[in-house]
Amino acid sequence: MPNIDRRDFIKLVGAGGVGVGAGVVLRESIKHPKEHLIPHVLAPEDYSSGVATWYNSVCSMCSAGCGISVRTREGRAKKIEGNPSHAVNQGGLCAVGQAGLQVLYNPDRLTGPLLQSANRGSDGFTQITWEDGLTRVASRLDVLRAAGRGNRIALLTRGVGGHLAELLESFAEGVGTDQLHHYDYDHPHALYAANERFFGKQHLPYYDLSNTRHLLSFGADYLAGWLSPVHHSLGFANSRHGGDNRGYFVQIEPRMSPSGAAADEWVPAKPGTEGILALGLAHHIVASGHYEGEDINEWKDVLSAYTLEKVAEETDVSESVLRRLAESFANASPSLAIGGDGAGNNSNGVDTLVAINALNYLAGNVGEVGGVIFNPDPAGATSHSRQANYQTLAQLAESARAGEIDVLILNDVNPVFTMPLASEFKAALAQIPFIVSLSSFIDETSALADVILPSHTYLESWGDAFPEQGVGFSIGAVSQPVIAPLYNTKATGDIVLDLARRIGKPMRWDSTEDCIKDGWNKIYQESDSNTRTESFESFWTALLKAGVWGKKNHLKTDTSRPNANTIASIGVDAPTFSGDAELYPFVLQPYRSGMHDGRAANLPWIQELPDAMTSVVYGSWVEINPKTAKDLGLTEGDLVDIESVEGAVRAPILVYPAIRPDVIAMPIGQGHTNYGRYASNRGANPLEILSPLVDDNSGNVASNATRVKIVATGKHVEIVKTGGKSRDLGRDIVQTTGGDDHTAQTNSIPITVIPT
Amino acid sequence: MSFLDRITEGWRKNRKPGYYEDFDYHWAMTIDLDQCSGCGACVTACQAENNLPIVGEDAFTKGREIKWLRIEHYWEGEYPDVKLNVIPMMCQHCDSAPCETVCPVSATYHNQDGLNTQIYNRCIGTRSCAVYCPYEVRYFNYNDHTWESPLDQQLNPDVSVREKGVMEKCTFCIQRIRQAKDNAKDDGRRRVRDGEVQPACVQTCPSKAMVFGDRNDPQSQVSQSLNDPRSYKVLDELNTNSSVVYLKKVEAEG
Amino acid sequence: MHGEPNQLKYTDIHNDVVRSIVETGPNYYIALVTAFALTLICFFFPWFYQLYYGIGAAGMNHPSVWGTYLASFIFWIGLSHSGTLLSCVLHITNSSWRKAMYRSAEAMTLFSLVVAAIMVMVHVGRPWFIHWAAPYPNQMEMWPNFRSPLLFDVMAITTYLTGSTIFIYMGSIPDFAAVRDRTRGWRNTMYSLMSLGWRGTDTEWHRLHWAYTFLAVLIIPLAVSVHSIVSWDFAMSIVPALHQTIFAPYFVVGAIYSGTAGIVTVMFVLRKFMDFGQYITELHFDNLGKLLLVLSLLWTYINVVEVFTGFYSGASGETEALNYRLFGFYAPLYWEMITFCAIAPLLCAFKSFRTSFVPMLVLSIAINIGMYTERFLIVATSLSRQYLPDAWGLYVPSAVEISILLGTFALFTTLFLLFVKVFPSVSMYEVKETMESPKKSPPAASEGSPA
Amino acid sequence: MKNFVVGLFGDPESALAAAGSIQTADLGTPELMSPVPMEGVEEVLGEKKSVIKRFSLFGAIFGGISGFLLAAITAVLYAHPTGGRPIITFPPYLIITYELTILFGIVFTVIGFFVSARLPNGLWTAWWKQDENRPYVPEAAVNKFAVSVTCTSNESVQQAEAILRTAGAEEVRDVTEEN
Repeated sequence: MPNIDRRDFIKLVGAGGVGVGAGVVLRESIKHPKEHLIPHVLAPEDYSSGVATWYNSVCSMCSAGCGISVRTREGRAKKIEGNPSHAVNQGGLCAVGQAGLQVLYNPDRLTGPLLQSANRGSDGFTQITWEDGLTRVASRLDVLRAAGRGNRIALLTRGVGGHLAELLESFAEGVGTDQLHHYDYDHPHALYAANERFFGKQHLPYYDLSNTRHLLSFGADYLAGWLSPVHHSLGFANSRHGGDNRGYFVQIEPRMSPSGAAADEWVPAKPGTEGILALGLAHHIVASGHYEGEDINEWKDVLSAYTLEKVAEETDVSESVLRRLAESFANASPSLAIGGDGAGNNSNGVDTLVAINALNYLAGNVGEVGGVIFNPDPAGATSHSRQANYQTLAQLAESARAGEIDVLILNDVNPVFTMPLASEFKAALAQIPFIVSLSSFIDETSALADVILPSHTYLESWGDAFPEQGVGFSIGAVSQPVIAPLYNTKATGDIVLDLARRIGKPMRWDSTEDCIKDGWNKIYQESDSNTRTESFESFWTALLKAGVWGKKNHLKTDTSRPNANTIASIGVDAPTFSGDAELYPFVLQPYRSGMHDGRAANLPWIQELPDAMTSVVYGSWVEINPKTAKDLGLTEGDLVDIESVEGAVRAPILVYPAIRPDVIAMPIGQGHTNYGRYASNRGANPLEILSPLVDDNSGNVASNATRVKIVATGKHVEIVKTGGKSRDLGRDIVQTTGGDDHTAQTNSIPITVIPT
Repeated sequence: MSFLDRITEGWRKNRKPGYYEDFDYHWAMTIDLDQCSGCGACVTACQAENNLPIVGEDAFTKGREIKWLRIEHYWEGEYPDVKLNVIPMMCQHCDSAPCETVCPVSATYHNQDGLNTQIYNRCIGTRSCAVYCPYEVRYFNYNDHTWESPLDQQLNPDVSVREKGVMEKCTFCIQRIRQAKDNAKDDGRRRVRDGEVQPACVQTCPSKAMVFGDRNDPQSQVSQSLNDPRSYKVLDELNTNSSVVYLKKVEAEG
Repeated sequence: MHGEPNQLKYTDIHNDVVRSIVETGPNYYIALVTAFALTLICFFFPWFYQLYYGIGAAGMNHPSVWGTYLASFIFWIGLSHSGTLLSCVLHITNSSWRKAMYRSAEAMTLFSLVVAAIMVMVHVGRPWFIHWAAPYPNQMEMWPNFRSPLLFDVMAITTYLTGSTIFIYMGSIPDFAAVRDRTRGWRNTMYSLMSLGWRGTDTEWHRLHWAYTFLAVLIIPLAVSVHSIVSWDFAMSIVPALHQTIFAPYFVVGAIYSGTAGIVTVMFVLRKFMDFGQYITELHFDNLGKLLLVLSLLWTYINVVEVFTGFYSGASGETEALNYRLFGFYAPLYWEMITFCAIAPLLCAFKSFRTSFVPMLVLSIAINIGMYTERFLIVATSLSRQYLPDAWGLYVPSAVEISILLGTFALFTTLFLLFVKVFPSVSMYEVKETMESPKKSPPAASEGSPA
Repeated sequence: MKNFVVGLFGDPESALAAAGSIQTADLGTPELMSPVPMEGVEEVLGEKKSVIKRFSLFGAIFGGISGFLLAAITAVLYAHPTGGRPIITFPPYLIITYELTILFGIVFTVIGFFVSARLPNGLWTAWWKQDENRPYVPEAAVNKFAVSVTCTSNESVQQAEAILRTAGAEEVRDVTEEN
């Protein structure tokens, strides 16, 4: 009977549907058999939370060397916080520092030694034992060393400071090579060169933002990436509200950075003309009688060409602004001028930074509180003398191509990602017969390795750090393991020590810890015997507990003057750019956003952290001026090719209100091809298309000197960002008050630099 | 006391709106916008402390990120006279919170510390609190979130992980407040000292723009900061009576 | 097969109505199976998926945390309004033209409410705990928050559902009794149970009349309160363009408006497919058309007031929200709504339009599309443009949401199809009442003659 | 012995007239059964009063008071401060009061209807079956108007039958109770 069939059908379908629904509801309702209706938000009275153990250590996410306190529970690190007693960060910590935990717990971390059993660059890695891996590497090294061809071994490591640097030196010496290079993309080569030329010092001075009353920042994103951002943030805040009158901050850069946003004034000078602008200000200071030194005539001579009129024309900053800046800079005491990547990574980078030093000198800021203060020599080794600039790496690549390198040892360094494609660095690596990587992750460079001996993360291993940019006196801190190693990995130092033993050149330490302790023993011995603790052991314990060590050895005010030759050498040429201005109308500024140099791109918290200026997450973008966008008929999300002479990258347009119309900017950090699940195949890497235009004075690539053109692809993508409409439409959400009636500073919370 | 007296007394007491002054603590926060650089360290610190999920790119595309604390950006003017104002925005712990009244199941209410609490496992997910909140700081779990092993080992054991269908928001790191109270009790102190408890965002702020403390204590840093002439509340015209107070950004002339 | 209405006899009505219950053709089964299958496929399966995955299956986001589910909820609550409310008003005002259609109208109320209640379950994040919103003693130290507009809703809808159920049932008791005598088997048992032994005595009629009148008196303010309370879910918030004093009357008028249009649709369907052409006549469409015209003018008036006062205020939030509604992303929907709900119903000014069945059907459907759009716009445009511009968002419904929205219509149809086989879908005794009662006549023509 | 004499009429006027005659003839108040409410019954058989309105009023008052107390007392018992409002807040609780007023008003109206109309029929026995004490003619639900007279003797049966026939009954039925 057809009716029955229909009914049966209805019944069956109905029963099935109801059954599924009931099942889902049932599953959900019984999933938590104990639905305590008062959770931890209001914990029951008899509940007591577990007790955490805190370890003080050092952050290794960048080279600033902030002190950290790591909270651990049940043997697992749970949270990283700034160490309040560390003079560099005083309890503060940046987002990348917070995300250090995800280096430790990253799902893409290597869990044991790997051997490339297929073609290089493929996924053909197989698990091997440490014994196997170390033997393979040691045998290679041994052969070369024994044959006296140790120089065919190259070591390329990330910037390692402190006593680990000594350990690596010792290893290099043991195998008989001088090819030991530290490489950090963001190492300020130009700044070192400029300071050496002007001040005659190979170390970074301490820029005392904290006490300055007037800051001129030439392309230095001091709050977000330059040298020691957390310390600068403290200084920035303190200068604004810690003292009697509020510091005035001026940011001179073609694309507004977070520091530009925080500044009181943003001056979009033409890219590469920062030095000319500085000399213009210097000219005005000297010409208007603010400088009264004995060498005033020499200065007048050298600055005569930089009249405000000419400078205004060259920099695209009006004369009145220049005059005002010069006057307020000269009148404010103390004042400070700093020059960062935006100014230094140009074809005239070193000259520019020298000009900025000159400005500081003329305004009387050198050696003054609130100005440029020279650090005492660091207590431990620093890496600058070994830091590889672009030219060094290009040479290494050249040697590799020439077949002069047999073994390359990589330590947590990713030059394949940060070197421009034009350097053909990756292709050069292919010529090296044997590559070992000590990285914790497979990145673009490690992927080319034959053997990967994964090292501990910084939270599992020993180390120490003596912050290069300093705080005006000697400080250092020990990095200690806060949890037992998660995986079958070894500390970098231990791997090196082991290799040294295997090639018959054992070093004088048994372990990394031993090496660090040995180094600190020396510091202990050199310290004042009247004030120091009874024994090294008690000193060591106290050091680990505090996480930081410091010595109040402020240098006396430096009164030395630059000699006549130095003064005579001052002068900034107009910047040169690669690419024809007609064909390539825009200057590309790759800038460091939250991802550091790209090494933080595999941390999901960082990927999900909205960009400080644009609130974009998970991807790359091209910032262009609204007017430019209108002229080109581009809107947000239009996919474009950014083409330079060297190549092209593809990214969506983001209309950015605060960038010069002749400049486009792209963040560095995305565009990884092989860096784990969170970073791979996401966004674009603007470093790829940079021209290898080198500033000969620093030997580094002028990364802001590549001209590009924008080629619309006609495609459109949605830029993933968290913000809605970034205009407050008169709703007074962020309220401001005039400069005159800010009687507030007395009520603000004073920030003190804690001398330890 | 007669029965009638008891009723009248209870009536009077419960008809009184301003009972918040009686609270043991009255936690409050000030954020100095002149010191804030919008770096986002607080955002990540919050994510680390409070087990905020890693939602993935797709969720961001759909606008379903969960950030108890976010940085809002407001541009002002056009190039070249352009400015960016940033403001960290999190639950304002309003004393007259619109979100609290609307919850049909009392999953959000004011606790004895003057905090606006969200009780996750009482929440049935009507999302009306998020509609009623003018600050848009309530975040909804549109699906269950997972942590790829071993990222889950980082999870803070003092904070519960929220399931799908539940609203969540900033708690002023209530677990830290709890811990501080326990510590105070263990030390035989009656009250938590000023500065003894800091939410993760305040703790990590590189420019120390945030101050947290007890408003009931007139000596506390936060009380002094609240008296700052620059202090203002966002959307104060809505009478939410918020516990997060901002200090105006100073626009200085060069 | 039948003559003009005025030639109808009591027995004809009786036969027609009973026939509509007991005689079931294959078309009915096809319709029922289709409707039920669509309910399962479009409504229940997507919903089950959503239960499994989370509300993320829908398109909602931050800050647009409310979406089509809530719009559907308001829509169905609104649709419910004309049935019982209209029936009550017309009952009290003794409008006899109500009588042929009120039963179906009340059924519409009932099923719309049921669908609306289910939409609440679909809307919330954890429907398996929805009973926590009910005040029942428990050991979990839990009690609902009576200060919440949402709890007002719970109370109001519960009351309304109870009241409407009782109202439709009370009115049907005499008809159950009449059907009882004509059926056999399980139907007889069922109708015996439901008719409560009704005999149709003068006392029973008297009591029924009074009870029914009291119910009507109670339900009118209830119905008004229900939609006012629904509007307060929005108006009690401080969201720009939602925090409006006019919202309660706006919602009530909108509800009656959409409900009346819904009645027109249902009337048309009943007339067409249940052969009730003799009872549901041009008169009904004419009257409903007039009602629609009045309501559309009221509705338009309120809309104009809302826009006018909003723009006059000059407050950034208010103007921005209105601007967005009128000219923003959702603007096409807004103007579609204005066309369907404010302009098209003006056609009802013409009697020839009001008395044409198909155009009225088209209009009624257009009005309800417009009214759904209105509810959607209230949710979507306001929530995505709140106080903090940097938290603005955009909300587009997902496939699951659209499917569930369509599924609700299938669910409603299924319920209605079941209803017509259980309830006499035209009130027999009241239709009889509207007719000339049989006149005293010679025995040869004892069954009464036309007037 | 109890007999019910039921006369079936084709039109309401005849039935009403018959009912009036029955009452005049002192045969007790007859019961009318009809498919529609009949007009003019009260003029013929006397005014009817129902208690329903009292039920409604009581229900509404009871509902109102219990509504407010439900909200207020439980709020004091589970004191959850929300939104800076007092624990006992008038505006919201008035809405609860209002809704419960109507809810209980409705429920009590229904109860009042059942009580006063003596429904369900035969509440304490098998109430869905026809009560033998109450005569019923199915035609009265369709198109006939019935007048039912309760008779206690044979004379009254005959008298009633006569009156009904005179009044124009199409059919007169004698329904006799068993006991």
